[in-house]
Amino acid sequence: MILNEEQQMLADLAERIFADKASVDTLRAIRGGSHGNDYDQDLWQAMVESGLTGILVPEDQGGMEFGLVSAGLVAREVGRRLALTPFLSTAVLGAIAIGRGGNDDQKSRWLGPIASGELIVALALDESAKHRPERVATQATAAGDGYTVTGQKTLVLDAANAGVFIVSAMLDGTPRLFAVEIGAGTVDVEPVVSLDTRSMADVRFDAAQAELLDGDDNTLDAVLDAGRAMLAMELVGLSRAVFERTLTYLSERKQFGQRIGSFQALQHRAAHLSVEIEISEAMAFQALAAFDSGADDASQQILAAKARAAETARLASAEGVQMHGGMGMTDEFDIGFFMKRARAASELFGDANFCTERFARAKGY
Amino acid sequence: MILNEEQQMLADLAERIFADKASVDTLRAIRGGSHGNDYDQDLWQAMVESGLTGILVPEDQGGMEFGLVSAGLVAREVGRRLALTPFLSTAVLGAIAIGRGGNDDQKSRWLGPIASGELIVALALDESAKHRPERVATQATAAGDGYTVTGQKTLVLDAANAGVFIVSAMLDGTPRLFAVEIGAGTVDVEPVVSLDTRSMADVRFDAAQAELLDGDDNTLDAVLDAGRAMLAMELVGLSRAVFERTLTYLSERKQFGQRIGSFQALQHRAAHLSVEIEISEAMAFQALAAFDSGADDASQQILAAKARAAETARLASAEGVQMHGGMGMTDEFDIGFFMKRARAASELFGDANFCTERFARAKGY
Amino acid sequence: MGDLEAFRAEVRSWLEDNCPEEMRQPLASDQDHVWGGRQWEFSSDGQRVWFERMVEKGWTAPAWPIEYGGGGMTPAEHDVFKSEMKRINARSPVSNFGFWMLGPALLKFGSEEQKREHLPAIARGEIRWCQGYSEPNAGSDLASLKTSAEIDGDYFVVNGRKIWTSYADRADKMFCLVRTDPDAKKQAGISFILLDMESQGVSTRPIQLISGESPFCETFFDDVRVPRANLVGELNQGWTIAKYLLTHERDNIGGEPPGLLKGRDLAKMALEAIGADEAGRLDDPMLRADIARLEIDAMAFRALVEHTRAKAEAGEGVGARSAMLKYYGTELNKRRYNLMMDAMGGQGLEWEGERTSGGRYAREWLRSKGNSIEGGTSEIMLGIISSAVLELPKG
Amino acid sequence: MGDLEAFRAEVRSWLEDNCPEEMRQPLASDQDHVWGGRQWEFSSDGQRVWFERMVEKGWTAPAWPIEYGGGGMTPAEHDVFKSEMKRINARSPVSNFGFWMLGPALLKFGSEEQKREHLPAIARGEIRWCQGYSEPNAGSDLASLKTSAEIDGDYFVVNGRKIWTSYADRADKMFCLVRTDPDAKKQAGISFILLDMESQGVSTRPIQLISGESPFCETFFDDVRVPRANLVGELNQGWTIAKYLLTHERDNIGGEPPGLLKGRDLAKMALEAIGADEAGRLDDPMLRADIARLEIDAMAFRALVEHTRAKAEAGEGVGARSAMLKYYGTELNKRRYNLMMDAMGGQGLEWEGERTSGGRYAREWLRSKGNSIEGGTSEIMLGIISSAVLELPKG
Repeated sequence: MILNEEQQMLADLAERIFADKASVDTLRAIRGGSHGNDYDQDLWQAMVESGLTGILVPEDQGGMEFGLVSAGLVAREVGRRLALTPFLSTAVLGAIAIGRGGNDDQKSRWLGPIASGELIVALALDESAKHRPERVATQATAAGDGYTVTGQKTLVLDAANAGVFIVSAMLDGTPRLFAVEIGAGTVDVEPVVSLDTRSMADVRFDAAQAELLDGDDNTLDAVLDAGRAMLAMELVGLSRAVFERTLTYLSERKQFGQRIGSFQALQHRAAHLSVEIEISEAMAFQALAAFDSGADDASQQILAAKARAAETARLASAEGVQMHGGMGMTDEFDIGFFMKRARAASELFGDANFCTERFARAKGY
Repeated sequence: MILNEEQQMLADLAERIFADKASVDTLRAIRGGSHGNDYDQDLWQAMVESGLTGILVPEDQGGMEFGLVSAGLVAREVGRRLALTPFLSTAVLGAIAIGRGGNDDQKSRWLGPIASGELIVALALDESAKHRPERVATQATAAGDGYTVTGQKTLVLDAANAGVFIVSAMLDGTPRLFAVEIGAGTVDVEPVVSLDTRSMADVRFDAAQAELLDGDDNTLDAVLDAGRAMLAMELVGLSRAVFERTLTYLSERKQFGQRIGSFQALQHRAAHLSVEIEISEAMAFQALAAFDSGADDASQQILAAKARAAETARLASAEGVQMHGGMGMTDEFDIGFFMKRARAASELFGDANFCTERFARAKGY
Repeated sequence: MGDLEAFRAEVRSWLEDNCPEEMRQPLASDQDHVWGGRQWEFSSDGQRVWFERMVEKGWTAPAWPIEYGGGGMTPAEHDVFKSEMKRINARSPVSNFGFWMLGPALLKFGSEEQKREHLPAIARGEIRWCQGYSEPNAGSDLASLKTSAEIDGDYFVVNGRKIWTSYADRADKMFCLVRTDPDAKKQAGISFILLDMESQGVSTRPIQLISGESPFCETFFDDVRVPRANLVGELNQGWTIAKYLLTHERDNIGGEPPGLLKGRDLAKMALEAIGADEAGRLDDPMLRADIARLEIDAMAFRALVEHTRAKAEAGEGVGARSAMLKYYGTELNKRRYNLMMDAMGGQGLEWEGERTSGGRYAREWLRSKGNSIEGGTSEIMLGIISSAVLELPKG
Repeated sequence: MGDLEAFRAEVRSWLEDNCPEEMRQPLASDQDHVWGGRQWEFSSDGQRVWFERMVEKGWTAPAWPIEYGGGGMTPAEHDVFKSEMKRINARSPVSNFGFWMLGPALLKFGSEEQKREHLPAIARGEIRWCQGYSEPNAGSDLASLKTSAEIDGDYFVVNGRKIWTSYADRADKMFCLVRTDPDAKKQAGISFILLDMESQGVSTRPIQLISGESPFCETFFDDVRVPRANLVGELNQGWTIAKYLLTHERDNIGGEPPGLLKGRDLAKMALEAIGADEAGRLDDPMLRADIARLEIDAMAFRALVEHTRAKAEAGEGVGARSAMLKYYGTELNKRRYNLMMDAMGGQGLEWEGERTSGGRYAREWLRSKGNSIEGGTSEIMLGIISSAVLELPKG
């Protein structure tokens, strides 16, 4: 697919903001003080000002009401700059969960604050170390007008700063999504210091007061699709960035009296990698467009995109470190940050194996 | 493992005989007239004269009574020279099936003729296009002193020249091995022209008179182990041979004013391949030695050896064709014969996927 | 816009009236292709009628100028024409290397006389052309070719050998790269000439591939005399034309596999051959994973092909990026045929016999191995990507 | 044979009497390793007792001549000694680069005076050595090193920078490659010298890795004066010694993974983390296949390691083939740690915290990435295999 004019403008905008605000230096600074709860507030502010936080929020709630392709253009920049930002948790997952699942009251309470950057939303799905969205032990119980939820969640992004949690819990034997407002009950957030400094936490809900998100049967599916799609774009962005740095290094570094980029074995590996990146990016864009157009096979395409992007990022970061040699192994060089980020982004919402397995199942074999 | 003196002598003997008798020219000649039933009779005669046909036959039946490591040294030459010979079917599988499963009468009737090269034995196990040795529809029925077997077998090596068939058939719900002498009932052999000119056939048994091979519960397992082990060695031998030819080509062929073996990208691929071959060979020898010493994990090791040897041969023949360029695609060059042989030897007795699957299962995961 | 729609209506109606029903079926085999040429014999009336009608319209070469026997269509009209042809699945009425290689080269580099002599003959399907590029000792390094053409009065005298000339044994003429200056360095001494395959001293020999018979031939030149008027472009400047055509050739890589697997579902073939487990999954978990990975990669590759096409249609040049498609597409196809063989098991070992239509699995699997060699090897493609796309330093 | 058995009995009985029980346990962490040296402090009485007893016997360096503080064992005796140490799982009493690198180099290339000065001090654990080889701009291309040593009277004056010096911040002395002839071509101008880390002008800085803290340091030389007597071998002939030690280093690759996965069963870890399906198979079919392939490759690799060892013991040189083991073993280990991360899922994302003992999965996974870089990169190994084993033509 080719970007339309609106998307191209958005791509340029996102690139400009991230080039200006997000850098590995910021990441290093946040890492220095990190306890699993920080993000880049300057960047977030800039995203608010340019409207990116409302990219998926309807216009009547103060948003841009764009599609997943547009959000993906931002996610690509997130990956490229290794940005620490609640964009995924809030502007994408929160906006979709509430936008598709919320009633008018919920939408009006939360979508505006998402667009204005005042509200951070955290999605609490997983309960074990591997992504298994249908294995939900967390229970929802009717209580008065609403519900309470009780259970233990893990890998919850941006939990430490969240005002609203979107929680999957079993109701009458079926997993459903609920919203829990902070302060509305017992929510215990235990931040985890993650290898890529992403804000992450274990979260325990103890009979926390919850509202059912009841709008659309497929809300959870849409959230999972969107999560995987955004991470695919993050992975594509970081693959491109680590590859660009590697190419630069290959063109500058000398060994045996030659620039190492002139060694044919490295050239062929770099060329192969460049093709993998092109293909993964094309797949990711196509999958996002399929989601936006409501294509039947959008979920399959997104699984394919995430699986491929994860493998590509693994290769790109591994080649990046290896081709940088000893320097690539030092914390002083930035290259290792891409490898860490690639690992985390690959794992979240299902790794390549998970996505490939589901893809095969969806295809009927 | 390191070869002992006896094994080293045997290795030298086998190399000499095969260098002298077996060549791709013979293969071409047989292919020219092939209808799925020919083998290299000169080579077979030389093997008889040097005792190789009796390599696994007990001394009191006129054999050498060596182990699988020794037989493997011959199998490696078979692969290396792309020899068309009933060595596997008769000298290995026949000798083991009868040696372990036969009673004294059966041994004395058949083992001597195997050693003397008079009898060719064909093993009829598979009934579908993929190797699934436990899926046996062929039925054995008690009849008088003995049995009759009825069923359809496929991928039967050397059937067209066989005097005795070893057949797996269900007896009281359990798969057992039976021996069927040619002329002892209705055996219909339909030769298949195979891609590597190996003698292969579909065989139909119609209430054919059969004798139970009743000696040892594990006879079928031993036969399967031996079959996989020998094919692993064949694959190692052919990998070495195709790699040697490729190295020679790399050292001679010029492009862009340089010998192509001086191109670093090809050097690294060749170096990687050489390591794969070394490792596959070491694994195969160790597995064969494990079988000979009766180690508990011999079957697992053999599965590992076959899986690896198949993958290595696939890589070696693919790199061989690719590095030979257009010439490698022509029937005039010998290189394609290795690819064909690699395919067949990988498929028989379970391909790499089959062996890896069984390996994982045996390891308990 | 109105004009174009009028044109579309005209084309549609003419095609409806003139394209025989049987010419609207997909080609069942290579035999259904109409190559044209002096010795051509039509295999059906429909084939002949369709050919004759299209020749008369000049629509065998729709975008060539009318004065050279073409249809004189503008690029926009040509797009309309192609879409209308596709709409009814119309077969190409005639095609050979003259249409897709020599024609474009002559239009760009030929003299007025050459255009008038050769283009109408191609368009009318009278002359079937073949391509004389590769030589036994100049594979990937095409520019090191040795076939010589010495000038003798008004003639070139050609000696040497070409390889991989598709259908050289059935073609009427060959466009050919020859060395006209043995002292110049490589590319500098090459010329592009046209020769008649019936000339004295030309002989051909078919090449048997590891997969069996093939359209490829070797072609031998023994003091073949070629008029100097048959030189295209300048003397010793043939490499420019060669490069133009090589890039042209590489652009034709799409997402669909050629051969047996075209339009066939690998997973379905595997399920039929191997069966499913109790959970409905292909009963070979490792092959299942390999097929899923392949399908994902194939879908992703098609996405890149589509993207590249869309960019090209939007006027952005594709350039060296076509090497990416050639590289990945052919490697993908080899993987695909490997997996087919894994799925087919013993049936893949058959070389003859009805059950496998003459060993089709094995033969097409072997044939696929050539994909990453012909039209520029994968190694050449990686080199092009490295230098022209990534701009890595030269070795 | 009788003598050797008597020797074995003597060693066994002495070890039984003298090796403290706690010194027969595997090292729990890098902290349990006794490095020796001026600043060394024992972490337990057992450690100290074991060290002192072994030093007294000269068995810290069993094969070195007695006159240089060693045990004076013949190769056969040394084998016996090693097997007896292994029998009771005795820890090494003390070890550092002095024992495994400098000692062998001095025995082969050192002057009599140098041997008498340095070897006993090493054997007695008094001096802890580190290795000054790599430089920031001379990674794989070690011979392009730039640290200079200019002659000034009886001294070398050393200026420059070394990198990847393990424990430079804790070592007493360094053996070091320096450029003594800036005009000679690469290898020809290099010398091998010994210097004291307490010399004026030496400073060190620890290197943080992507996995966190590390033993590696950078070492800076600012007009460091080193007595000319500290030159080992001839001036400008240091490359010979360097090469000798590099090969020596590469020989130490075995089949066991280092670190967290040592002795642990990956499949079992995965089963615990992910669970099994109804058929008892790991409930991630693709990870299961990857683990099975890894286990097969690891088993096969160990078979080659065993084979190589057996050949070496039979007196056949291993030579450049050690590059094969280095290459494959380290790539295998990287695969292994990747799969561990695939198995551990979210736990692998933790960087701190008790649950994962401080992010051990992530850190050791990242650390494993260095395996194919340190001690000669995989690319260098492939180059060695290509030229020295396969004898392919030079580029």
